[in-house]
Amino acid sequence: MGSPTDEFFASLEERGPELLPTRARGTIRFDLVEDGRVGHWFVAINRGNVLVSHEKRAADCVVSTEKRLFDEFATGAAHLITAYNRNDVSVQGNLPLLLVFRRTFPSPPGTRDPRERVRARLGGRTGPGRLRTRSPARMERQETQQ
Amino acid sequence: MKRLVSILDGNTFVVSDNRGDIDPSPTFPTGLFSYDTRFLSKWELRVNGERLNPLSVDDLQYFESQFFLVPGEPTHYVDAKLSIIRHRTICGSFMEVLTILNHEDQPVELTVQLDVESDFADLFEIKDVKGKLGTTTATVDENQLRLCYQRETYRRETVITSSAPAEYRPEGLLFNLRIDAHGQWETQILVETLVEGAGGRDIRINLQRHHGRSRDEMRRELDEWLARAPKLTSDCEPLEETYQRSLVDLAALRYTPLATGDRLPTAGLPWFMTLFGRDSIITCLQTLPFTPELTAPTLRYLAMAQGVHLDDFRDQEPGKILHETRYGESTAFEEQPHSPYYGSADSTALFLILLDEYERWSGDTALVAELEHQARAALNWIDRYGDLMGNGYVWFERRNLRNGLENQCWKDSWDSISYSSGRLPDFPRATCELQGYAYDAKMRGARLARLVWGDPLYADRLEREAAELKQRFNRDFWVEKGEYYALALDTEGGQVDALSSNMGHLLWSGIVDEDRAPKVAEHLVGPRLFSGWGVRTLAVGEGRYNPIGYHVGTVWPFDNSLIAWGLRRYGFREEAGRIAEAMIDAAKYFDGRLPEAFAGYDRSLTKYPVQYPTACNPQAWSTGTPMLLIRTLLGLEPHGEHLMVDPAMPEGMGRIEVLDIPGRWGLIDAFGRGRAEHRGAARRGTD
Amino acid sequence: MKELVSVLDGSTFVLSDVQGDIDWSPDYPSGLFAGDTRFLSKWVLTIEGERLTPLSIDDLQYYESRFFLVPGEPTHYVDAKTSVIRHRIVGGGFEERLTVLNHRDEPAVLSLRMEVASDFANLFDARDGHSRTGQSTRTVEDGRLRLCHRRGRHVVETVVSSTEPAEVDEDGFTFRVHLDVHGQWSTTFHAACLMRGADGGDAGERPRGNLPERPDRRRELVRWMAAAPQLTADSDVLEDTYRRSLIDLAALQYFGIAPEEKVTATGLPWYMTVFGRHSLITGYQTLAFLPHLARNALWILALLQGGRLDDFRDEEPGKILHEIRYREPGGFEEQPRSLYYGAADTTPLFVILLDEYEQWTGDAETVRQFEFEARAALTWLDTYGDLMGDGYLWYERRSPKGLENQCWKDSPEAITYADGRLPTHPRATCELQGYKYDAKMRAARLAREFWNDPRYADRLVREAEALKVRFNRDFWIEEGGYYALALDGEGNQVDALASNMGHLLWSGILDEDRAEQVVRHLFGDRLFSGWGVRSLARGQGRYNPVGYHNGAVWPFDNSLIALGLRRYGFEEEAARLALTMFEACRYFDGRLPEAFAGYDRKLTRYPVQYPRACSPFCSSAGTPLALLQALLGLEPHEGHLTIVPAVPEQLGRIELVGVPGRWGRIDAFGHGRLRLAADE
Amino acid sequence: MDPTTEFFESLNHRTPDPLLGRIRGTVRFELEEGDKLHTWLLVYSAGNVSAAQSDRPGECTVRTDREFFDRIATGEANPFAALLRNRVTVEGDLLLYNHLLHLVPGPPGAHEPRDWVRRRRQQR
Repeated sequence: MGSPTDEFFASLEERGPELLPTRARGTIRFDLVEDGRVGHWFVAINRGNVLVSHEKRAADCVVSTEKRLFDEFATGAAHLITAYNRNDVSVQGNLPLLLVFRRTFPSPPGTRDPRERVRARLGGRTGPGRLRTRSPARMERQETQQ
Repeated sequence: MKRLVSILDGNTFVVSDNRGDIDPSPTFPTGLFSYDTRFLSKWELRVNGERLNPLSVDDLQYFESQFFLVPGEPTHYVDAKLSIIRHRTICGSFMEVLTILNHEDQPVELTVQLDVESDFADLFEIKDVKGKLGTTTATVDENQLRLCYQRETYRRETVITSSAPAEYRPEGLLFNLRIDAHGQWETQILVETLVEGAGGRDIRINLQRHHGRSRDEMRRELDEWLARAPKLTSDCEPLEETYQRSLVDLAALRYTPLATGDRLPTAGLPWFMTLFGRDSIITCLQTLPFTPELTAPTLRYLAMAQGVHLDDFRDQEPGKILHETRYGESTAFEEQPHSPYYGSADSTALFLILLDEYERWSGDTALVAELEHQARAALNWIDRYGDLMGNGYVWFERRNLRNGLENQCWKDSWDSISYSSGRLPDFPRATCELQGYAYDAKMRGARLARLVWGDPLYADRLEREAAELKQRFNRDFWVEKGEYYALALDTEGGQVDALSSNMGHLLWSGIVDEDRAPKVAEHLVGPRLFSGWGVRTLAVGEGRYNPIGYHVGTVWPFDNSLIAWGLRRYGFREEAGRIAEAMIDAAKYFDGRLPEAFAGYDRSLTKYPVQYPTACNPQAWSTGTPMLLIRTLLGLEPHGEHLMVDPAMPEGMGRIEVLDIPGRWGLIDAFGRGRAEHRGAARRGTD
Repeated sequence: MKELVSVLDGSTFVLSDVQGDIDWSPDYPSGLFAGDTRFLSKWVLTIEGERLTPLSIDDLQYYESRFFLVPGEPTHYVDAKTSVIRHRIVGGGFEERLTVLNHRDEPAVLSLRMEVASDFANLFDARDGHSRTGQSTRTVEDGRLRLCHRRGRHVVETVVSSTEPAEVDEDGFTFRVHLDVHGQWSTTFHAACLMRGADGGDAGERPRGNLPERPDRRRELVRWMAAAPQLTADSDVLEDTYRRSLIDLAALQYFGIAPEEKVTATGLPWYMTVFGRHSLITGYQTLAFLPHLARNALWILALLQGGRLDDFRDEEPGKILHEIRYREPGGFEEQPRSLYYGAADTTPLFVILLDEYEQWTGDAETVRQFEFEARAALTWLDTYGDLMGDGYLWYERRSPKGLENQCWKDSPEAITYADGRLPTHPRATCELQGYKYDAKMRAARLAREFWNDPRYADRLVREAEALKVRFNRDFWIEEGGYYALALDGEGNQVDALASNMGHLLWSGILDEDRAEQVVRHLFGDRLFSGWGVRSLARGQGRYNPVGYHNGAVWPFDNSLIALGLRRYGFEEEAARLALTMFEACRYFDGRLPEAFAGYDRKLTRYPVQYPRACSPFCSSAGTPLALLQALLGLEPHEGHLTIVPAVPEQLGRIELVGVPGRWGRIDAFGHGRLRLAADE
Repeated sequence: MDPTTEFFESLNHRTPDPLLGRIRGTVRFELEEGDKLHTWLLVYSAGNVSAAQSDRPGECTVRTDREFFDRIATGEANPFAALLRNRVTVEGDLLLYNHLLHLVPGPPGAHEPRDWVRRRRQQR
C-alpha cells in the first residue's frame, strides 16, 4: 500500500458505517497538495455509508491542505481541528459535515485503552470482585482493633 | 468615580477606598476627619507585606461598615488561604475590628502591618495643600501610638491602641501572629481624636454625645429615630426606597456643635460636614412633617450665633444669621473667617421663614416668644444691612476680599450670576429669590408679631412693607421680552437677564403676581429649563450654560423641591407632580440617595441622570428633598390646629400612605392616590 | 474589585475601565476579545494629553454602552468646560462613536488622541501574563491603522478607522477638533477583527469586522424576550432577576465553530466559549422558558462527540465534549483546548437533557436524529467511563495538561477526604453515579418510545436499578448519615461532606428513606450558609469560604438541588432555597455570578463576591429560571404540564404566562402561601 | 486703665440687652500676668450683665493671659477662634463663653456695609 493517506481512504468505506451517525449525509472533497500538484479525494456519505473516489467534483465541503499534513491526520499524529485553527487547513462549505467526518480519523499512534492503563497500574484490583468499599472511620476502627 | 466608602457620625467621618485603606489623595478628602481636621491621612493594612484586595464591602449602617478582603491579586483557580474582615464603626471615636481567618488546614504565621500617618490637615487645605506651620511628632510607648500636631497653643492628637498585643512604631502597628488551622485572630484597634482644650483635655468633653457610645447604642438610637418618623408605604417602590434612605441619611448627618448639646443637621459629606445657615434651615423646612425634632435646636443655635458686630473679615453684621462655622486650624488662626462666617444674604430671611413654619406645624409659641428679639434683629437686618443700596431690596457684596464669598446666595460659585450673554454683573448684586425670601419673611414675621409678640402695629408695618416690596419687585424684575423674572438686578438697576431656576423660588415665597405665575410655571417645565430629570439651574441657550456646571446647568434636587412646593402654592398641581416624579425617577438611579447635584444633560440624551463630579453625598438638603416632595404631592398644609391633606399626584404613581405625621394635632395619617392606577397598584407588599 | 465595564455579544466582548479605556492591567484582562483572541489591548482616549474622568456610565443594552466623561480630575468648584460621550457597540467587530461637547461661550480647538495597540494575546496569555510567540506589525494605510499578528499561517488583524479625518500613526489617531460656541464634534471609530483563513480571506464563520445593524439587534432582543413566558410577580427582585437572566442568556448567544445555530457561551470573561457541562445544564434549567437553548446545546455537542482515543485530549469514542477553544489557543498544541474531553459528567448529562427536552417539547424528531450519539454516549458510560470495570463512573486524566478532576468541581483540590487529604485516582464522585443512573432510566424511555428497542430499554432499567442498589450500599456513610463525596482508586469512601449529594436528589438515585437525612445535612449549618448550600461543608479539612469549589456557594448547584428537593417532595426546603437565592440576587442586581463566598450569612449582611467569578455566567443566569420552575412545580407529565406551586409567603404572587411546550402555551400561577419556619 | 479692666468695668454700665434676655450664669476669668493672677467674675442675669474682680468660682472658667485678653477686650482677637487654637481654655459651660461675643466689641475699623458699597463705587 502507499501513504497513510491512501490507507486511510482505502479503509474508509469499511469503517465508515460503524463510526458515522446514520443521519450524516453529504459530500466532502479533500484537495491535498504535494510537490505543487493537487490530488483529490472525493468522499460521499449517505446514512453512514461511505464511497471514496478521486473525482474532482463540486462538494458540500472542500478541505485543502498539504498531503504531508494529511498523512499525519491519517495516522492520528496530527489533529484536523487544531490544524484548522492555525490555518494549516482551509475549509469551504459545510463545516459541520467535516466535524462529523472527524470521527473517522484514528487515535494517535501508541494510544492505549484507558481501562487497560488503570488496570495495569492497579494490578488487577479492579473489576466487580475487588475490595469492599470502606469509610475512613471504619478503616480507623479496624486498625485500632488490630 | 473611584469607589470610596464612607461612614460617618455627624462631623466625624472616615472616607477610605474599597479595601478600607486610606491613601492620601490630592483630589478627594480621604481620611479620618473630625471637627474639620484630618486625624488619619494614611491607614494601610498589609499582610506579609502585601496589600489586600476587596471581595465586597457591606455598609451595614451609616456609622458602620465591613470589608471582606483577601491577600494578593485574586485569581480564578487559586483560592485565597486567608480572608481578612475589617469591621469599622464611628461612634465618637473610630474603631476597627480586624479579623483574620485562616482557611488552611495547618497553622500559619503572619506579619500584619498597619501603616498609620496623620497630616492633621485642615479640610480647607486638602485641595490646596500648603506647608504646615506646626510640627507633627509620633511617640510610641508600650501600648499606644500617639501622633501629635502642635502649632503654638494649638494641639491635635491621634491616639491608636490595639486590644491584641502589638509592636507600636512611629509609622504604625505591627503584629506577628500565628493562627491555628481554620482558626482566627482578632484585634480591636481604637483611634481616638483629641482636640485639645483646657487642661490637655478634649475641648468637646462637655458634649454628651462625644464619647463612649457603643455600636449597640448607636443602633438603638437609629432604630428609635426610624420608629419616631412617619411610616410611608407606596405603590411606587423608588419612593419608598428614597424615603427610607433619606431618614437614615438625615440621622447620619446630625452633629453636635461645640457649645450646645443639641444635634443639628450638617450640610454634606465630605466637604460640608458642618453647620451652614442656609442648608440647615432648608433641610429643616423640608423635613418638618417627618423629623421635626431637628428644627428647634437649629433655630436656637442659629439665634445664639446671630451676628452682633460689624466685622469685615467675617462679613458679619448685627442681626445676620451665620453662613458657615468651622473648627479647623485655619479658622483657629483666623486665616479663614469661619468662626463663624456670615457671608450669605439669604440665611437671615430663611431663619424667619423657618421660625414661622415651625410654629405652624408645632404650635410651639414658646420658642417664638423666646426668640422674639433675635427674630426682630433679623427683620431689622433685612432693611438695614441687607439693603446695601438703600432702595428696598436685599443685596450682597463681600467686604472680606481675601477669602469671602463673591456670591452670597445659594448659587455661591463665582460665575453663577450672569447676564443672558454670559457677562458677569458688578457688585453689589440683588438676586431675585432674595427678594422673595425677604417678602415671605416679612409676611411671616407679621403673623408672629400679631400672634405671639403682641405687636400688631409692627405686624401692620411689616405687611405694608412686604406689599410694597412685592409691587416694586414685579415692576423691576419682570423681563418683558421673555416674560420671566430676571435672575438679579445690577447696581444700575439693570436686569441681569439670564433665565434660571431662581425664579422657581419666587413661587414658593408668594411674591409672584398671580397673573404672571402661569408664564413662570411654563418656563420652569419648558425645554430650556426642564431637562427631563428636573429643573436646571441655568437654561439651555444662556451664555454660561454648561450641563456639568456647578450652578450653571446642573440639576439640584433641593432647588427642585422648593420649586415643586412653589408650583403647588400657585395651583400648578400637574407641573409640581411632574417635577416630583422626575426627581423620584432620578433617585432610583442613585439608590435612593439624591446627590447634591447631577448633570443637566437632556433626559433624551442620557438614559440615566449623569453624576456631577465630586458632588457631596449625602447632602442634607438633597436628603430632605424626597420629604418635601411627599409633602407637596400630598398637599400637606397646617391650618390652625389641623393638617389639611389635598393630594395631587401624577398618574401612574399609585398610592402613597403616610402614617403618623406629627404636629400640633398629635399624629395624623395622610393618603393619596394617582388618578390612573399604577401597574402594581393592586400589589401587596412583598416583605 | 477594580470596576470594569463590559459589553458583549456572544464570544465577542470588550472589557474596559470606567473611563472606557482599555489599558494593560495585571489583574484583569481588559481588551476587545473575539474568538478567544485579544484584538485591542490599548484603547486610551486623551484630550490635550489628559486622561478623562467618568461621570457616569449607561449600559444601554448588553452589546452597547455609553460613557459620560470630562477631562482631568474634577474638582468641586471648577466646572468642566468640555464633556465627552463615548458610545460603543460590540457585535462581531467594535464601533465607538465619540462626541465632544463644548460648554464654553467661545470656540475651542482641542487636540484629541486615541492610543491604539493590540498584543493579540489569547485569553490564557492575557490571564497568565505569558509572552507571545509570533510576529506583530503595525501599518498605517490610507487613514487606517492595521495591526497584524502572524504565527505560521495563523494571521489575525485589527483594522481601525475613523469617519473623521485624522493624523494616523502607528500608535493611534490624533485629531485637531474645532468646536463652535456650545458646539459639538463627533467621529465614529470602527475596529474590524479579522482572522485570515488559509486562503488569505477572512475566515467566513469567524467573527466578522462588519457590525450587525443595531435596529435589528434591538428587534432580535425584543423577539427573544417576547418568546419567553412573561413573568409578573409581587416581588420586584423576582421580576428584575427574571428579566436580567433572559437578557444575559441572549447576550451569551454566539455562532460557535459552525454557523448554523447560535450556542451559549459560558461566562464572561474566562469562558466565552462552549463548555459541554454548562451548555447542557443551562439547557436543562431553561426548558420551560427558552427550549431552543437545549436543542442547540444537544446539536453542537452531538456534532463534537468524541470519536477516537486521544490521550492528549482525554478523548474517547462516545464521550461528550468538555470545552472548545478557537484560533490560537486551539490551534497550537501547547494546550489540549481545541477540543478537550476531560469531563466525566457531560456524557450522561447529554442523555438526560435529550430525554428532558423531548418531555417538554415533544420533539421526537430530535430524539430519533440523535439516536446514534445517544447510544454511543450510553456505551461510553459502561466502557471507557467505567475505568475500574465495577459499574461506577470514574475519571482519571491521561493528558498531562488535562484536568485532575473531571466533574463539575474541577479544580485540583476540590475532591478531598473530610480531613483534607486528596484521594488517589481514578475517582468516582457520587453525583456522577446519580447522572449515570438517571441517564439510563431516561434512555430506557427513549429506547422504548422512539428507538423501537424495548429489549435495550429493559436492559438499561435493569442496570440502573442494580446501580442504585450498589450505590446506596457503597456510598452511604452510616456514621454521618450522608453520602460520600466519592470513591477513591482503592474503593474507599472519600468522606467529605459536600454539596454533591444534593444532585443525587435531582437524579433520583437516593433511597427514599435516606432522603430526609440528606436534606437535613443540606440545610444544616455546616452546608447551608444562609445564602445557599456551600460546595463544601464548614469543618471539612479544606473548607474555605472563598475556596472556588471548597466552600463557595454556586448558584447552578443550588438550582439543581432545589429541583431535586421537589423531586423528593421537600417542597418547603425547595422554596426556602429558592427564596435565599432570590434574596442574594438583590445584591447582585439580579445577576447571579458564577459563585460567591460561603461566609455565614450572619457574618455578612450581603453575599460576598468570589474573586474573579465570571459574570454573567450561563448556568447562573439559568438558575433563577430553574428556581421558578421549582417554586411553581412545573413538570411535564404524559404530554401535559403539571403545576404544583409551593411559593413562600415572602415572594407573594407569581404569574408566568405562556410556558411553551408540547401543550402549546400554558399559564402558571402561584401564590405565596408557604410560611417558612424562621431559622435565623 | 488697661483694656481688660476697662472692658469689665464698662459691663456694669451697659443697658440691658434683650438678646441676652434668657441668659443666666456666672463666668470666672483667670488672667495671668507674669506670676500674678487676675480673677474676674462675670454674671449674666436676664439681659443685665455685671462684672467684678472676685475670686469666686463660676459655672464656666476661662483661662488665658492678661495680654491676650486685652486683645479680646478691644475686639482685635476673636474669642471663638482663640478657643479653637487653645489660646484661651474654657472649662464648664461653653455656651456661657459663647455669649462673650455679645459683650466684646467688634474688630476695630470695621465698615458699615452701605458706606463700604458707596465708597467702593466712588473709587471706580
